[in-house]
Amino acid sequence: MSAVVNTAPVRPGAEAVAAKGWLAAHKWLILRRSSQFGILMLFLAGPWFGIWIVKGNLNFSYTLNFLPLADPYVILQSLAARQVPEKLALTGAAIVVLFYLLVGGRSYCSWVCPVNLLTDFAYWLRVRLGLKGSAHISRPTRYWMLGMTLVTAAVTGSIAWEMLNPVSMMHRGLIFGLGLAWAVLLAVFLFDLFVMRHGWCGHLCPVGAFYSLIGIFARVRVKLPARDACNDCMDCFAVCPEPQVIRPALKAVAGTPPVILEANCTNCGRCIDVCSKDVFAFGTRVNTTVAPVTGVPQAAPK
Amino acid sequence: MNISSAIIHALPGDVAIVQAGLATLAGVEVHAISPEGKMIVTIETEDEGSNAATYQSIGQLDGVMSAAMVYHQSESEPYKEI
Amino acid sequence: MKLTRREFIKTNAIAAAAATAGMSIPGVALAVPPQSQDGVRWDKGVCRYCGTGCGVLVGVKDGRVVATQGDPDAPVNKGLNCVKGYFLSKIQYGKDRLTKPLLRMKDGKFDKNGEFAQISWDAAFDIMAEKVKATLKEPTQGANGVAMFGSGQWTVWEGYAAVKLMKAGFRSNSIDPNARHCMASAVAGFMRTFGIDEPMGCYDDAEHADVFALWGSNMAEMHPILWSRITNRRLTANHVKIHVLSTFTHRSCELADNELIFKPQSDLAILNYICNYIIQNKAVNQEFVKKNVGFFQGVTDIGYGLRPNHPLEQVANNNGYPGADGKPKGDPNKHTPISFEDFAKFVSEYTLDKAHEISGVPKDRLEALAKAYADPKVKVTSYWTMGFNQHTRGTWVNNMIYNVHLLTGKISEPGNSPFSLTGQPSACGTAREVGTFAHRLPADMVIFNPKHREMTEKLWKLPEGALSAQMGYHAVAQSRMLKDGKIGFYWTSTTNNMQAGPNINGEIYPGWRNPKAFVVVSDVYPTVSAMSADLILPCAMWMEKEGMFGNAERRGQMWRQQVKAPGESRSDLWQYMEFSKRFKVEEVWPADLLAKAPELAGKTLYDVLYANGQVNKFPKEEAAKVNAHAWAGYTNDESEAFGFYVQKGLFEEYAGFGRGHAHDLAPFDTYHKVRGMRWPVVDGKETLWRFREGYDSYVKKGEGVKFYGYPDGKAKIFALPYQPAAEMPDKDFDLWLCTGRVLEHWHSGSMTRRVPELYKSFPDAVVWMHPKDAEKRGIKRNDVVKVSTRRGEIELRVDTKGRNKMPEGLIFVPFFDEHRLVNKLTLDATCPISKETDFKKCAAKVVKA
Amino acid sequence: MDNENKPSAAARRQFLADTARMACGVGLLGLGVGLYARHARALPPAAIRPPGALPETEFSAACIRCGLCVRDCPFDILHLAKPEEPLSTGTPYFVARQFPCEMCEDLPCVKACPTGALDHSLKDINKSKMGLAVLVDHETCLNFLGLRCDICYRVCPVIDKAITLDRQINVRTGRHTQFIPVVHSDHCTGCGKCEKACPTEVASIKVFPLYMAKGQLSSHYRLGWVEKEKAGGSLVAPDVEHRYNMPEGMKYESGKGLSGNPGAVPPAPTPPAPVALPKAFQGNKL
Repeated sequence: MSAVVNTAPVRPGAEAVAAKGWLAAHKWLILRRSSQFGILMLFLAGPWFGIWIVKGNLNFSYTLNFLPLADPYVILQSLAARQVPEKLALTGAAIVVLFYLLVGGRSYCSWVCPVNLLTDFAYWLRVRLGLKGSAHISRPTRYWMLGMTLVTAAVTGSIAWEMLNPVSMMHRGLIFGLGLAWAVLLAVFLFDLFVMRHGWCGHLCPVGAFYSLIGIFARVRVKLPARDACNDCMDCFAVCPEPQVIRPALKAVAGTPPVILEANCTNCGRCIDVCSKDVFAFGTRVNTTVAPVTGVPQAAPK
Repeated sequence: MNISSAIIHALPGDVAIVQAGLATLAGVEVHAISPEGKMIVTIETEDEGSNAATYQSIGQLDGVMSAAMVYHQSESEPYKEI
Repeated sequence: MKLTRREFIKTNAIAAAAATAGMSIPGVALAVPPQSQDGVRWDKGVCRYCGTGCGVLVGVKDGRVVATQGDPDAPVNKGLNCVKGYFLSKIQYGKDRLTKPLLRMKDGKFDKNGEFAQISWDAAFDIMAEKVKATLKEPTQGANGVAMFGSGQWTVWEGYAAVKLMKAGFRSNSIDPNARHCMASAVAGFMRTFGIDEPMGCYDDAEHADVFALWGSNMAEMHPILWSRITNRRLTANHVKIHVLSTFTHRSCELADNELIFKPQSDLAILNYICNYIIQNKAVNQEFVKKNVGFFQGVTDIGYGLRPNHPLEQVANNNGYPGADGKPKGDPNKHTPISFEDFAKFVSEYTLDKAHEISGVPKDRLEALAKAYADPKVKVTSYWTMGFNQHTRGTWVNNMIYNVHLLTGKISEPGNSPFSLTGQPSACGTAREVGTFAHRLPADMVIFNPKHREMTEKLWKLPEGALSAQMGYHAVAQSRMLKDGKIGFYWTSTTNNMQAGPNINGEIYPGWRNPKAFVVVSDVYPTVSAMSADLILPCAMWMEKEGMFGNAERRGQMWRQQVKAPGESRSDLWQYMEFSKRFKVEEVWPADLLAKAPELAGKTLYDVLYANGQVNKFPKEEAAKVNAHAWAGYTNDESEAFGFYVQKGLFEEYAGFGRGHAHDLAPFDTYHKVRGMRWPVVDGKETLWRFREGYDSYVKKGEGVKFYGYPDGKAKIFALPYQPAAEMPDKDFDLWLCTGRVLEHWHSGSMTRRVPELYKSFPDAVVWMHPKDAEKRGIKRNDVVKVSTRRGEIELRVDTKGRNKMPEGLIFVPFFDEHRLVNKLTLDATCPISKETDFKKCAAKVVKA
Repeated sequence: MDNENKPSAAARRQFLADTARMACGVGLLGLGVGLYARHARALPPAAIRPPGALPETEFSAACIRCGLCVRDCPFDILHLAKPEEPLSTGTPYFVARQFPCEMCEDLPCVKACPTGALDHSLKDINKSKMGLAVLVDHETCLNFLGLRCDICYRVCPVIDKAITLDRQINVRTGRHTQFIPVVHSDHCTGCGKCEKACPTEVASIKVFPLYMAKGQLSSHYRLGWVEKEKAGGSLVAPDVEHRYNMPEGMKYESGKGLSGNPGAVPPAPTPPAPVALPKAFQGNKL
């Protein structure tokens, strides 16, 4: 797959640290981790400390007994299994969809999902250990997975994928008790570490696939206000979990405007951090003059 | 047929002597000896009189501090199966 | 394996010697009775809980009770048990058994506010003796300031040894059993009506009655095995009817043909109405009444057994308390003869309308009940327990149920029986028959009667005047006197008064913690009481000692000591006898008394009371002889400790009181062979129905019925009115609070709560209330609420459904739960005659916690 | 392949092969998930769903495994199934022998459910059907043995309706009654308090999911007395009055049979029976 493998002896981001200072070069990473842990802590504050701000888990949560939030993906599966949930769940799902339409579907992956912590760690360790080589599964496999989960729901009449889904399993496990879920999570971790770079989140996870579909129309995007300043250090490619999303915008492929429109960009902002030339910045797609590129899932162009 | 049991208290050092003494008495059997010198014996005799006599002679053995009868029963059909 | 008789005897002989020597010989265990295949040795025993007296077989292996079974040959229960009995084998083995004496200490010395620390028995008896001697010398305390509180769970000889120690040794009459909280009213009722204690009938009434009336008794839960007999009668005979009277609907109502839910205290009015109905409908058994009954009017203004400064007592003129002139204000027990016509006139005001108005029971139900009592063709057995007895007019209400049975002559024959049930295994056998009450002596005798004292002194080989005539402190008075500093030494055993006594906050706890008092609790577990004491003595329980219990139908049952008590725990019997060695007669008796018996000079109380030539009459080898039929080489701990067969000696001396006085007990040896016997046992024959010719050998030929408790052979019918309760719901405390039990737990739960299965089946006490009462207060089922009275408050969960269905205005809380002490709330009002507390009525309120 | 610019024949073949492989892999995985899901749909006997749970098939589709019911249970009896447990991962259940349902009147767990997997139309906890209690072992039930336990009966929140005691004569002792606990499915909510409280070492009464606990009569036979009661009278024309040849003083009545003394005067009317039949004998019609 990706031919862009940074083999430079210097670790990606070193230049940015030198240019901007450590803090500025890690700003979004720190914010992102804070968000991930913060959300987890909101869920855990109840069972651990008896501070009940948020009840439930990522499938459905109730904040301050007022704000319902539901995972539209699990609601979709429920619908596929021919069950129409009560209003509360539907409302929760609608709120979540609207939110991600705004901030970018796969922001869920990098800012909320607990498995991301696990797979990011696997990737960090992979780089640290200098593990080379990676199995080959194409990125669009996740859309097949997504389809499969919906078909299974329809065929079995139950939300079958929830029995295996590492995302909800990890989150629920952390809050309600892990049980043997650790084995599934370990499998994901080892898969990412030894078998495949960005294997789970970047190729297989149907949750990510589902959110990427919301992301097609997302407002918040990474823009490249200074793409001309690019010095081809390739650091952004090295840190990006979905490096294929950068190239069209950075290299103006087929007249792509300087904004990352690919739905699979997780808005993690790591590229902004590691760029010593400040090529990237968060913005919205409102000002794009070019019609949005359809992010319809498809095999990468040849 | 008379059967009785007794606890004999021997001086701890004299257990062997007492044992030897007991061995000379007909119908006396030693069943257990505790480290402190307590011994459990049974006395089996044909009639009650000789049972008492045997009991008396145990008391007079060298090394015996005391002998206390605990249980006594006489029986007419000792070999009946139960 | 085949064994000859010779080998068998030899094995037994060895085993007996080994057991005596405390040695174990491999392959030889105590061989008789034959062990079952699993190596469990079975012997007969009796259940440890209620007064039903179910026979059990106890299985022992490796020195531990490992199993029990209902004794299929026991006449009471024929092999059955309730679920508590099912778990008997576990009650001795709670994880927190006490095994060492514990004294509150600071810096190595006793300190009332110190922490519990282990001490030796010697040291424990030292400080106890010191405190007893100090109390005797203290002018504000004196002999009655040495007090003891026991129970109907004492074995017969424990109660007897305790009475001797207290009444003859320390010359204190301040010994009372917790039976005072339980059936003192029944006793007072019997004594007032018949002049002799305990039921005339027996359990066999259940198979002969046509109608059963339950008065304040939830037999379905509290006497489960008897209840299954009554149910069987109802089931197998179509004409049998059951009437249940209660202040709320409970499990026994399930079987009721006629359920009468009456307002608290109105049972008095209902009973008078029944008498009125019987008279109005000419259903009086004239012949019987003329020959066997006298009529009396009791004094009425008798107060409520509260402290003398209570407003209710100040206005009462017959409560017997010291008046302004220092003389007692009347006598609550006083009664004067009247005629039948007077009585008829007295009850005539209790019409159906009035009874209905006071009680709230529908008229047709009241009438159905009255009809059943009145119909000469219908045999009626009335059962009652705490609803009657725990009553500020408990003695009255007992008298009044006899009124009904006596008017119709429905008494002392199969099926016609007023029957007072008991809640403790030996309430009858020990508390009542031995007479462990402040005012009593064995065999129904009382301390006020010089003849009774004289007879007792003779039987006990004591000089004249050894026994004191001064009334001792009864249960409730003990708490008050502790608080007032009048009791300096207090010893309780086989009871848990800090949980089961009334008004814990107001009286009991402040009393026990009063620096002027030294409180000793003999117990097997760290109960609420033990933890409130100054000194805890670890006790042997149930099968760890040889014992005898007497059940509610006058049946005495014995068992052998099956296992050793753990650690340093000792039986109460050992404790009393061993403690008595600490006193020289000179130290406890006045010189003038001792002068009458110079031969006792220099002797200890042990010598005087127990080594008196009677109690120590039987050498310890006797134990093996008496029990040889069951168990070769049998002995028990007390006999080994004191060198004689203590239990037999005490029993035979005690039996001397009753033999020839209508309380005849069979010889000691017999009880170890039989599954219990119902006294009086005359010429080896038991008595099933007392006072009736043919059944009772004390009734001569041609006499028919004779109530020989009174010299004139007549029983008494009492004219007594309805009077309100001591405390009633009002604006601030708007609910009646009733307390009681549940089937799963026995009394304060010290045993049953330690059986995991029983604990699980009913872990925490709840308050039952009517759904509407709950709704009015914004309470849902399972909510935690605060129940409070003028004396305290507790928090617990609400139940609005389930086994008990409350009427509006009444709540019920069981008292088994040591974490929810409902007796912090109860009022210490008593029946002024029996001195029994009314645990069934006080005013409470409930709010959401 | 992401970075290959010009599609070639070889690349296309490679792409097709990849796609096929991927589809097969995902398909197989889907099959596995599906089978696993079907397998887990049979609720194991010890796991009881919270009150108002839809039938298991629908429940597994409607429950989104959020755990809000677990959170709102004031007695903390509910768990979410862990992957190793034999029911759908993440779905709520309780084990009666450990902690039974306390049957809160305000149904907090049902109210908490956002999807209606716990049916919001359930308003009365007494109408819930979490499971059904079954007296599984007559040989160990203490009451069957004649002992007086009946703990299951007394702990039952729907006492006298869900569990009643059927009184039978103890033939062995001849003078006692056996109180046989009988569960009535139209009132039993399956809360499991009886199973929890059963004092035998292994519970003799257990709560099972309804599908396991309940039998069903065949439709080809009806219970005559039930049908008559439902119809409020005989389904066909009522019986006519019969008359019999009788000696003087004797009576023969339907139901009662023969009564009276031959030659005697007719008996006086019997006194009115006491108020009502004991509840214990009224069966389940309370």
